[in-house]
Amino acid sequence: MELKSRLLRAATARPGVLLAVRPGATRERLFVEAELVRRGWPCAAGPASANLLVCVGEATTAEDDWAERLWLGIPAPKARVTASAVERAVEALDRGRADLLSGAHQHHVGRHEQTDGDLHRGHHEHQESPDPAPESGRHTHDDHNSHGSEHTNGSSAGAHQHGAHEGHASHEGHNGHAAHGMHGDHDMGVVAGLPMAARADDRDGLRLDRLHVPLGPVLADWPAGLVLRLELQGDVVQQAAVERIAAPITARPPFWNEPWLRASAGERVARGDAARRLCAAHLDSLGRFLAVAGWDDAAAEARHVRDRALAGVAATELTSSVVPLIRRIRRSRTLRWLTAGLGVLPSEHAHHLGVTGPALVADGDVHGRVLVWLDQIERSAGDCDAPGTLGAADVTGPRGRTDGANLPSQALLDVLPGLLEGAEFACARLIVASLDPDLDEFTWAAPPVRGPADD
Amino acid sequence: MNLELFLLLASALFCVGLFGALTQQSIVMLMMGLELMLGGVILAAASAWRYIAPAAAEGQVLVVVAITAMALEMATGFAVVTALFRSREIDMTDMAAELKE
Amino acid sequence: MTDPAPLWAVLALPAVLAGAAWAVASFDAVLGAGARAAWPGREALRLLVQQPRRTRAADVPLTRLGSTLLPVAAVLAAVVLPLGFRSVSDLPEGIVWFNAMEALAWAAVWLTGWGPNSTLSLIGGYRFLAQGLAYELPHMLAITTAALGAESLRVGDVVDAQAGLWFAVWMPAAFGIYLLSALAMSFWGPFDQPAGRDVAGGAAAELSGVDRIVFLSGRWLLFVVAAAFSVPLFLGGGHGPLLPGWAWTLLKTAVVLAFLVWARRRIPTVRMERYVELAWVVLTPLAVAQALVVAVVVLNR
Amino acid sequence: MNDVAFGLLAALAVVSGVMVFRFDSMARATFSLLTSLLCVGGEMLLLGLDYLGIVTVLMMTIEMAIMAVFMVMFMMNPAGLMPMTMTHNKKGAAVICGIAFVLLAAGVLLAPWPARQGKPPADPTMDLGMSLMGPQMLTMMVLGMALFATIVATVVLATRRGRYDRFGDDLRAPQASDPVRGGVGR
Repeated sequence: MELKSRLLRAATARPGVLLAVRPGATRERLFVEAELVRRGWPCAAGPASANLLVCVGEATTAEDDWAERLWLGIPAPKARVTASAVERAVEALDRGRADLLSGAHQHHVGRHEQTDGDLHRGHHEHQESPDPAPESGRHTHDDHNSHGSEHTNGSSAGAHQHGAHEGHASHEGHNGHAAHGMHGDHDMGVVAGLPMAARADDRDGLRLDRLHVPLGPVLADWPAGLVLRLELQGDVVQQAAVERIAAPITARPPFWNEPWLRASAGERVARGDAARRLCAAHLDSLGRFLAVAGWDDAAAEARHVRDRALAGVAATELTSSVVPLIRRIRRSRTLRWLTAGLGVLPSEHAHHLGVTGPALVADGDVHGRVLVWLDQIERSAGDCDAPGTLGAADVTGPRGRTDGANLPSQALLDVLPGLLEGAEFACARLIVASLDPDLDEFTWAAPPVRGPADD
Repeated sequence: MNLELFLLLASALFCVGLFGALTQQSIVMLMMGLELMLGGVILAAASAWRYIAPAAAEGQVLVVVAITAMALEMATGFAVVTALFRSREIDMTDMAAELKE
Repeated sequence: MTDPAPLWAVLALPAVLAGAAWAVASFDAVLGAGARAAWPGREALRLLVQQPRRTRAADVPLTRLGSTLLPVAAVLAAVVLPLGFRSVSDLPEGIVWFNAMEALAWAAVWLTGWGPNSTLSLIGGYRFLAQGLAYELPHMLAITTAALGAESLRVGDVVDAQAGLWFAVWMPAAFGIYLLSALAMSFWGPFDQPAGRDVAGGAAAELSGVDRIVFLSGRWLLFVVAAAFSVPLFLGGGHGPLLPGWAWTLLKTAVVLAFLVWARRRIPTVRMERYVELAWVVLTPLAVAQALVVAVVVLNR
Repeated sequence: MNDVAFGLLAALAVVSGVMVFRFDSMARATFSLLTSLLCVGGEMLLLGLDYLGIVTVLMMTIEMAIMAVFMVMFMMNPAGLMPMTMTHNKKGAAVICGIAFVLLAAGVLLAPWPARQGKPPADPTMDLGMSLMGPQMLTMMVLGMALFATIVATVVLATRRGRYDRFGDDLRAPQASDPVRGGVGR
């Protein structure tokens, strides 16, 4: 026993952390990310390799369905904590570690044979059978293939602000590839609890099986709260629809747009602070983009510089750490070779859809958008200590004009489906990362100006 | 180990493959039957080389030819399936036979 | 000529490879900002206590088969890898053997991706096949070029042929292509798309616990073996002044591995839809031209 | 030792060959076929054909991996989640195959096989190479031509787009218009 506990202690010294970030919790996410880097805890890419589920941000009233599934997908030993505020984050992580050691969450770990879905493949052993949340019954039960990416489906009514998707078969989310269907479009049989795929024309003129795969809301380096309902053929996206997960509406302005929103509400905001926030916002997007592009080193550096910018280092110091990073990315021929020609968004089209931020300025592909970020990072890093206050007319935040009829990220979300059609999966991830919509914007209800922007 | 054993194994593989090729409706499965048959042929040629005329390289050349035939059969098969599928959404032999009518 | 190795070498080989793979993984971890060398060990321990997990309608035997096949293929490929001038078995067709064993990784990764019945892991499997089709042609031509230069498929003969001049010197294109394909076949570094983070770990997305350790360590083993094989093929194997043969082999292998690990941090992940065109339109003709040059040199020797 | 290896490989080859047509799941069928063919490669190693045996292993692995993808693409129900038979004329085929096997076996056992002539060369691979590049040059060239013709024919069959689709009617477009951009810009 002694040996076993010691082994467990050593094994969980660096638990794999799966971050489930709710919209509106950017501040907390940044803090937790920095804390994880400080502790050297790895961020898991999916539930299979995680030990500790860290939900960042306030939970909605009913515990989210997707978080529940995520939790079920994590193999034991596991623990789950919520970091709802910056002040409580450190304590939450410590508690998570302690829970892992003590096995506080393991009491409902048992073995149990699943009855449905066993056609000939034998036993699906479920490790956590007695439902932690009995009311969500069916779901918690059969959701072992819970992948972070596959879990938001029509069953949680609150999760749909779009409403149009209520009609989806509730199990669509678990559509594994193996469930291929019959010929014909209408034939959506369900086998082993998995819906069968239907056939449809693809990009290359073949009629192949098409899978409905929801992507998000929890995926490494993914905009918090975004769900893309993809129709995949192989790894080619044939169609994409955008959804957002439910999030409580707060009076707290979205983190990245805060300075501009406060300025337009009449508060005095220093120009330097706004520049700093802009710089950090783009560095955050850049870090995410680089991570998706598979350039981990540069991504880690971008995030490090972002944290420094937010910590308030002097403009000269910030510039000296920003410049080498930017030069390195700008000069990377490989990055140019890999990202040029992807997700081309001409400025007329962007303008037509109401895009006002870097995506409009870039007037081009993924690489162009990254270059615009780099320019703005460089410029704003120099302005971090600029004197003066932000005028009420100065309304261009990191993702576009904050005073428009449309939220800046709404425009970006509107652009997405068109850009994703026909893209391969990896390209689709890059395109999403290069637009990097910020779903925090939707959680904000500014009393005097505008209501919650649901569509 | 002797020639007869190898040839028996080869004919067993050939017949299993033949059964598959005759019964399977799906073109891809049919090709798997053909592959198995060719596997038997390769084995027969190799054992003939070994036990009948090892000094002559012709036996080996025959194996090379059979292996090449396998690759060609595969490539052509997939191309044909793709072409059929593109034009008619067909991947079954019975359906392809109906095309004649 | 290569001496036959004693029988215990068969048992020692996996251990030595595992040690090397661990060393490389630790080195890779050290290069990361704020990381420590002990992390790969900790990571292995962490996964070791994890319980296995199943996905719905998963094909568990196939997944297991795939994830175990990967390290097995790596060790089998290493059978022809000489340390100094000795390898476990210096087969007369060692180079073809290496190629065939490395091709088993195709089946292994695809099976691991298919088995769990999850879209993301299958995408990882697809990606590896696309990658295989892209790297395999130039790769085969590159190793054929080395065999051509030595006029033998036996790895020992290839090493002997480099007693004077290393093949890397007069077959630079083949050497470069080989290094690229070594990365690609072990889907490591800039070619890690089949196990990329953007698909939540790709082929490994649904693996947990021991399965995951086996699969990921198989990947490291394959990486080490593929990189180490460049030493007998192009860098003169154990040949070198002063030091004994085994020391030279280790040194050269370490240099190659260090270079690859270092280079990985400077390049984003290469996507196959871009690389495949480069591989077929540029690298394959280049490899053919290199083979032609070598053939002419060999004929006039 | 060799006899045991032969027996094991032979049994595995036949069993996995049979299983190809018994599995529901396409992935299992494909890899069962791969097992069977790898055993054939192993038997060739036993016969002393090292090079050809290893090449068989290499080729079959790659071929089957690609075949698996085609399976998933074109087959209905590749995972076998919904068992269904896609066979026809099972009985007739079984009879035919049974008869064929009996005939073949009878032939194998009854035929007066000639005594072995000559000894295996020290290096069969060298022998094969010399033969292919010498007396069998014509065979080699025909194989090469056949492979080349197959490459061309399969591409023509499988693709829908030609150069006019990619570079415009006058073939002057600076960049090919492809659904996915390649890495060289051709």
